[in-house]
Amino acid sequence: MTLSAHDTTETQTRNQICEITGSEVTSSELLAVHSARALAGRNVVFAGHGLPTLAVSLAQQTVSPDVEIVYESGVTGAKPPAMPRSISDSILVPGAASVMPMTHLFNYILQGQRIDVAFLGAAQVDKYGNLNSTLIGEDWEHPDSRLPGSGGAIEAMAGAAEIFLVMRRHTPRTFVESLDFVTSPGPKKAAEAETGSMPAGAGVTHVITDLGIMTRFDQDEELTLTAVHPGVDPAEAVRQTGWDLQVSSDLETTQSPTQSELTLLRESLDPTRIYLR
Amino acid sequence: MTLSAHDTTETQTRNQICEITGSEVTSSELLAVHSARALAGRNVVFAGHGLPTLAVSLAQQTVSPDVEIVYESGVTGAKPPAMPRSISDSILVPGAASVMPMTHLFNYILQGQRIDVAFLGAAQVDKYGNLNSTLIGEDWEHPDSRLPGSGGAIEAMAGAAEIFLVMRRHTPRTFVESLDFVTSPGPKKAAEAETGSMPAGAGVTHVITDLGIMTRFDQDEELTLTAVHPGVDPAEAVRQTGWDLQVSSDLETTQSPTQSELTLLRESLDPTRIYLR
Amino acid sequence: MDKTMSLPRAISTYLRDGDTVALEGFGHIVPVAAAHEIIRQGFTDLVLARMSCDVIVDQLLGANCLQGLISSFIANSSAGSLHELRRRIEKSDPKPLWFEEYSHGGMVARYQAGAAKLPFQPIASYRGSDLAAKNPRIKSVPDPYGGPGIHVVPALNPDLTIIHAQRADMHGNVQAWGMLGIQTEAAFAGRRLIVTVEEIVDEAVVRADPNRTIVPAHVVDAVVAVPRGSHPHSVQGYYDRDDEFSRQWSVLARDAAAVQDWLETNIRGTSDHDEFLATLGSDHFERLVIHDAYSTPVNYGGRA
Amino acid sequence: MDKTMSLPRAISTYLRDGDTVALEGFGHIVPVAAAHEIIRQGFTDLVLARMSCDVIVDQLLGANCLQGLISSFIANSSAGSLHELRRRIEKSDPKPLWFEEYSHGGMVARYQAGAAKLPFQPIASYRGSDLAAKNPRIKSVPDPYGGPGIHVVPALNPDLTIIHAQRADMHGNVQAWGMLGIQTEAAFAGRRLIVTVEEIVDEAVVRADPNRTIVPAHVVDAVVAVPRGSHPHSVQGYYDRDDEFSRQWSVLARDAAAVQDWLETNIRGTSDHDEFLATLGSDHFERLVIHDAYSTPVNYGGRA
Repeated sequence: MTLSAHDTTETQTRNQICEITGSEVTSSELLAVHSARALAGRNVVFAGHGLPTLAVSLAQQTVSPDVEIVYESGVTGAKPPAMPRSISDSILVPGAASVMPMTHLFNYILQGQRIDVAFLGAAQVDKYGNLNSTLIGEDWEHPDSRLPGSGGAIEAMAGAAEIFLVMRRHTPRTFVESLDFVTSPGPKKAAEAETGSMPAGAGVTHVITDLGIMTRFDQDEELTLTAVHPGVDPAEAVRQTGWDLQVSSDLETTQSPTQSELTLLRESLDPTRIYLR
Repeated sequence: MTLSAHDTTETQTRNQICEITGSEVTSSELLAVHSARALAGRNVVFAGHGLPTLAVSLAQQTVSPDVEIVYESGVTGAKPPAMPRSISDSILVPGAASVMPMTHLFNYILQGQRIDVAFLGAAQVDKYGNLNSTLIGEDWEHPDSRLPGSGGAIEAMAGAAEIFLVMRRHTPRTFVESLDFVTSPGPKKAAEAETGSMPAGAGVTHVITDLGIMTRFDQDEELTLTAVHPGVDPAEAVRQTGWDLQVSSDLETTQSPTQSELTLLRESLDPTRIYLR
Repeated sequence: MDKTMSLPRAISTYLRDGDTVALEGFGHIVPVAAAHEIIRQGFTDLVLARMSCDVIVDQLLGANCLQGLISSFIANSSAGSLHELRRRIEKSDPKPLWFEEYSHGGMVARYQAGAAKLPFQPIASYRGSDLAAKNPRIKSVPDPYGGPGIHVVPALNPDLTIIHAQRADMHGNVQAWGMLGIQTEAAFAGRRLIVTVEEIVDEAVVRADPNRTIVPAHVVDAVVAVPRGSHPHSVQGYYDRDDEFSRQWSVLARDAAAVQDWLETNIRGTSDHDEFLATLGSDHFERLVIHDAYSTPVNYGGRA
Repeated sequence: MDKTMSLPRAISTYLRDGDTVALEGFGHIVPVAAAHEIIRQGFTDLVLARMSCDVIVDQLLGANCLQGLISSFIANSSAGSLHELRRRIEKSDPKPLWFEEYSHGGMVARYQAGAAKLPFQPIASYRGSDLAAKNPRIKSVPDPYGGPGIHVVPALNPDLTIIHAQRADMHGNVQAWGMLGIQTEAAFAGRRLIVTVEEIVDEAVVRADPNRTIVPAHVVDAVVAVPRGSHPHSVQGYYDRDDEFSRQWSVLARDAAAVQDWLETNIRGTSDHDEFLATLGSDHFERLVIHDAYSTPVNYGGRA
């Protein structure tokens, strides 16, 4: 499951003006800007439509001009005239650099370890960055709520060098001590299993939420709160996290979106505000 | 190794007028005509350039109008304006029905069991239709004569429903009791091995030579001489075979190429006599 | 060989109750009209293989065509949930659904093994996933080259595969462009294969660009002309996707009775795809019109 | 990112003595000029991976560039034998050659596993073949779905892959048509990748037909314009194959000293590919001229 699918089906209710920044910046804009900044130095990005697409487009024009976007539908280097409505929107095709069959995308690009950063979303994440996008509930056969499932999320997690997780809504229901179902395991969880190939990358390294940013870098490291957005009390982030969230001793406050970033987003990248709700 | 490669590198010396038919029909024409006739009822044929291509083209215009030719280079349904000089001759491409990448050709067409008949050649064949196209000599590391090797012959043997073997020169050196190297094993030889997938098809069912035709149909059946060309003494075929060749009690004499077949070959299919030497 | 036939005849000839049927197409060139014809003909007990679900999965479920589903993504793309499907899984309402679940990578590998007639295909991504724990058909083999054991998924060989494409000739040489999904592998993996197309074209059109062929003729059993056969999904160069239709479905299907009404009126109440399209309104495709963007020709020239 | 560079610089930057280097192209779009540049720069102890051998294998052997060969067909296509290669294998003359042999299907499977970063790929065809007996790297795994064990071949991940194509943009989006061989898989399997092309084109040309791209930019390290870089092999739409050259090679290379003379004069004695082409004679390509046969455009149009 790419970010967008979960995003639009599960959490699209929280698209109000983001009050926590004390500005007119929306939550979507905030997440897009911080996702884009985190792409500095990364060149090949696997992304869903919506926020990740916006973030990559913004990065192209700011921190990472050579970044190449890859969609699950097999499209690389898309330059669509308007925002795509999904990863399989045929608007991605005209003017793209390549359209690969799905065998190439899954075998040679994802499993082939060609992705620097994959954006994912999830219904639940735990402290090691393991992700659940399959179901909510105790009974796997009859879950309380059946979610879309993996799509290519398992392959993105296993094959990409890093995963960026974008969560519109930082709550204890989504940041949980224990997942109801481990759809996409990070390397620590994978290492505990008895068989199978180890993931190629580091798993989730960045989580970008409406409250701040968490990071982790080593297999056994927990997600740590390393920054909060302006005006956010770190204690609020801790309270909204279902595990005992570690807070960095060097906790920073994120830099608000610059006027230049906002202008790019609003006037150039998503002028009809399809995603910048 | 497809027929043509072996054919042109090893046996091109015997292209004289074929005296055994007592006519002006060349050996190549004789082999092409009998190969074509054997294609009746077969629709998807894997062939090398040269004689197999001629045979398939002739079959299209006579016994098997819907036959589709598939080349190792990934080309299907080729309609070249002139005879191709090899299976990778780019003259095969303009006007072809499809050009597949090699993964599709080997995985989905050959291993995928989509071929009704594959034409092969070989330096040696034994009584069960096992083929050697790798080397002549006792010492695998330093053979007396190193041949081209498998190419796709192993996959054609394992995946096609039937193999037609075309041998320009029926001699005890090529029809041997024991192969120096089993490149492409038929199903009997494969069944004796301890591991691996069993071949999908029947192995060699027809051998078409300058003396006559051998056939076999069941896994444990030996190649049996079922027909000789007009004027050929069956004892000569037995003498030219390195094993104790079984002769069918219903031994037939092949019908000479008809004027209509010869006209098609000479005037329509290979007017410049590239292969009809 | 002329393999063209009508959609009703193709479906009745090549599908049987209880078959495993693959309908593939990843949000583009999807055999929607064929799914509707399956509903019209009242097939039952089918197992549907479909990587990325959409409205036709809800519709086939609502019409009681399916006993099982093999899939890796069961939402309605970005348009919301598939509520008929969720009712079946969450509440066994109106009855349980056999559901075999993979990731997209796992489905790709299954079709690939099926097309290649291999018993299984290795896959690197399942270590530590509950998906592997939940699905007993995901197994592992040792690595004889000294690495850790590796997961494998079994070949998927549908009894019938149906795909949709832009065009084919009457022999069954199929050409498609834009997003190609897993269609080539699903086609080769199928024991039987129906291809629906926007247009049947002269074979000279196909042969002018042979690299564009995604499935060669000998793999195809039936070729069916079904213009707009992918709606509400797009066909590159022909028409746009109909997101409003897909979104409305996710609203409508919250109500099981509404699904039955919709099927009765729009599918069972129509005799073919043209009548179905007429229910959308005569000007429906006007807002799905696309602009033209032709490829530049390449030179296939060789020795004359 | 501009990845264009000269052929000498690309080879010297991305190749090291002792590397395993894949040069792929199945009688069409073969990186011949790149092989010649490897000879000019005097690399040694390379292991060459090449499914279907041809004159460049004899030339690289004669120039003492190779310690080993991984291949599945070692004749000179339909033009005869490769005598330099046969001397090495049959008589260890002038010294032994390490030769790892597969079938074409096995090489395809090896590149596929390499591209997909799998440890191995199953293959159905080796049961009972002496090829499996001779090559200890062909192994088997059990079938956890109850069938017989199945052979596997190990991933092939060349240190450097070089392919040739009709065109690319400066970023490295590579487009090719006609016979495509195993180039895409060899490209993805390589740890480094050089692409030589007939033409470097504006990216708008590539983007007007994105399904034609066989390798996306991010996989490519260097893009090199080398017109006529595939001679004596053909390039669809550009020039025909030169069978006379290939046949003459099979005659010439019967004499080991003649091979040395040829290399000295035609490769080491020329500073680049243009000078090599000049040795063929100024009118050489006139008889390799092809006719034009342009594909008909397809419509990539979508929502504007």
